[in-house]
Amino acid sequence: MTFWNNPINFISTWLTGVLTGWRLPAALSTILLYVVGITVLIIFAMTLDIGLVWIERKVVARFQDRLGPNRIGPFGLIQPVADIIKMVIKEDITPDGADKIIYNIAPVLAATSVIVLWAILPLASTIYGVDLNVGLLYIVAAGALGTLAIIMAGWSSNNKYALLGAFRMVSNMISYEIPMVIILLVPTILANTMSVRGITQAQTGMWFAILSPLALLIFLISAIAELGRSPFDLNEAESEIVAGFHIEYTGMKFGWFYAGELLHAFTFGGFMAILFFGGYGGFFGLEKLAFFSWLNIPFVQALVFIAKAMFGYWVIMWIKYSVPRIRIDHMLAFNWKFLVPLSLVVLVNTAVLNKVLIFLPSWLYVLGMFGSNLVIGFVTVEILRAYGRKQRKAEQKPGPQTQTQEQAL
Amino acid sequence: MSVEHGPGRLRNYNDNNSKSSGLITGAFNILYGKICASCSCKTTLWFLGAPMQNEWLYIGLFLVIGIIVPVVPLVFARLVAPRKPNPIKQSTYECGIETVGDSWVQFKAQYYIFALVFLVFDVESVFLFPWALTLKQLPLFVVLEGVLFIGILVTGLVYAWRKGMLEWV
Amino acid sequence: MTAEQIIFLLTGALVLGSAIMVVTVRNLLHAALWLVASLFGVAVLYAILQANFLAVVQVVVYIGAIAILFIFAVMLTRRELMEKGRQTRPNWWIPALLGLLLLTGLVLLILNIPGINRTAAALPVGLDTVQALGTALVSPDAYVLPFEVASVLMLAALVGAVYVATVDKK
Amino acid sequence: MSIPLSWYLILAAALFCLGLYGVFSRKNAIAILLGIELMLNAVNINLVAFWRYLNPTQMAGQAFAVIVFAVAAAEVAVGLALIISVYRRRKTVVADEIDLMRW
Repeated sequence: MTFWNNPINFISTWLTGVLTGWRLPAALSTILLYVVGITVLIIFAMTLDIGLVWIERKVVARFQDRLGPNRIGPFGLIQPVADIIKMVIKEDITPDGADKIIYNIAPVLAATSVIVLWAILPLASTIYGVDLNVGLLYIVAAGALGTLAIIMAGWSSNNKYALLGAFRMVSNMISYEIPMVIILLVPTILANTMSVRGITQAQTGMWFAILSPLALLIFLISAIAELGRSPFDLNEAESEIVAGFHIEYTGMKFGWFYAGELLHAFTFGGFMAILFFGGYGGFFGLEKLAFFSWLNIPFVQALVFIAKAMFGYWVIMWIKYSVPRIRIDHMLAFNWKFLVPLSLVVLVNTAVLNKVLIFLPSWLYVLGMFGSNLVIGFVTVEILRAYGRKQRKAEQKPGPQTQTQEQAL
Repeated sequence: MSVEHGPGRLRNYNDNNSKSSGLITGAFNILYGKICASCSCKTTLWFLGAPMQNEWLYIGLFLVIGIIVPVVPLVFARLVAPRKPNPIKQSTYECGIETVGDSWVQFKAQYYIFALVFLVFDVESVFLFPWALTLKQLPLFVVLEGVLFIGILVTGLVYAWRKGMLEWV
Repeated sequence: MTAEQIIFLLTGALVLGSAIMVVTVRNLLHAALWLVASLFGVAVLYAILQANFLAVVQVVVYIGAIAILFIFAVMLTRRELMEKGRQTRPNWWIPALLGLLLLTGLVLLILNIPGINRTAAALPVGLDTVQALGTALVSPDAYVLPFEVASVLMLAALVGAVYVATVDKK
Repeated sequence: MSIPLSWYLILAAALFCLGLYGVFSRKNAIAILLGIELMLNAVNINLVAFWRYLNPTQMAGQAFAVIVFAVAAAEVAVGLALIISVYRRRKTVVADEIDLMRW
């Protein structure tokens, strides 16, 4: 029974016993334990990543009314393995004039910046890497490493398109990092902690998605932009700059950019589940009933978490394959003139209301938070509508319309 | 003793199923009592003594292994993949035509302006995190301090907006 | 020598080695990337010092924002730099000597402070440093004024930088 | 915490001196700013080390370090904006050549 209640602890206790039985010093055995745990976690993430390749290809095929991979293995399930073999045995070409060291570091850094996110991902109440008390900022910090990887890749390739793609991608990522950081403050305020595990536990009774739906929306948008997925995939706009920052990469180095992007998307789906949908828990108190006590089993929780993360990933895919690309000037204007002010309003609203309404009974608190979000959303939409009306009126009058497209590089 | 980190997470959280707490206390005793006593110096467990250390050690190891894992297939690919470089293959890609000019094309300074605005906002919004953690404990005026902080931030945004710096010219 | 000391020495080697590269390497973009490595090492130092918040903020602010800004600036100006061979002044040995003298003086000074070889006690149990920092930053009897003034400073920097960097519309 | 406080101070001193060397020996204005960043970080290491070793419940060191972050960011923003602006007008980033106000 203990194994099912707390598998990690069970295994670690057992392994510690084994290792100390070999007369290893306690410190060394703990480090060994860490290494084993980390390796298992990363291998799990990588296996999931391979599965994601298949899911991504299948889903995009369905969106485009195709079948997708269906030749290798049942339903094409072995396809990603074949992809990997192909990538590994492809010739690795380094372009002339490339800055070799930086060129080789960039894909590794891109993959690492995603993998390290798994250190703080709580898969279940007792299955997680580490419970960092600055977890949310850790996510942002890992994103900073990813930005660096992209700029390194673009610069070292010695290619115009790569550099342009990197510049676009980086200005995109850093711009949308602002609403993301601001909106990460909302769960922080609601849960009164920055640890992802604490945020999950704070949502056992009520999802933050209900307390602050606007925050969820802004987080989703900025997460998609951080990922550089369509409609924000200017970095790899095929029709303009061919493939963006990874244009010169071949074989497995390209593979890491690709795999990193997929795992990143899934991980952000996971973070969306953690921050707004209760992560592995959040059953609205259902798990306290005797009949539903199986919901507390860590492996069930992990399955619930993966399902929620898959849902987030699916939403990201859904948007990716149904929305056309946005022009860079529109994209940056949308961020700085719309998302940043809106996220600041949501933040102030959450901070003030959370302080004022906390004394009320909980149903009034929830209603107040939800209602205030609705009001903000409504007002925003009205302002946008009035602005659009004004814009249309101005367009009907013949005026100096000098906004041309080719200026928008 | 509040070591609660790592795969060898050693304390039972107040989860609903605390039936196993006896066993976990036992594990605790094994880890902290007996091992410590057996090696006769408590300081060897330096990273277990301090919980923070513990979590950063874990993240450091995670970073190292997270670097090794992507490197392994690259090294493997280096061993098995063919390597027949020639000048044409290695020339920089430019849609099939010969590469024209330097890769160092002139950039719009606008990218830089956005990075400037970003830097200021990034620093400021990061500083709001400690503030956000105190809201529950401290009285309402603390919220207002934060609102003042955000207000000053917004002034900057409004200035940049009115100055036309947020336009992509 | 405990494991912690070994980690500290490795990190220190990373910080100082990268810093040496920052000040000597010719390619400015490489210098900026070495700066990233050095600053990352400093973040590790903060982690060893159990300043969790500062460790993460160091990565977010320095690597995610300041280094990116440096790289952008290098890319906007680099064309000029490739041609002009030497990156150091001809009389570079004077600052080198100055730095060495200063270092010697500082080290002698540091080693002569009584009780400088003290080691730190463990943090008080239950002290959440992030929360304590937040309380310190917003309490009127602590650092609320610097906190708000920092905001004003950033505002001034933003206004100034945006004004200076504005392209003259001719 | 088995590291003596002096180690941190010596490391910070060395970092500071390296930054100083960078500031005085480099021609390029951007490289000079890089040196200044190193010096600011050296100061921060000291602040945090003193916080940790002297009185961890008193958050003065960390609060100061946070303010230094803000100062560093402001300095980089304005400094690089100036350099870019000068570069646009005079096509140079070499500090010695920006000498219009010298005499």
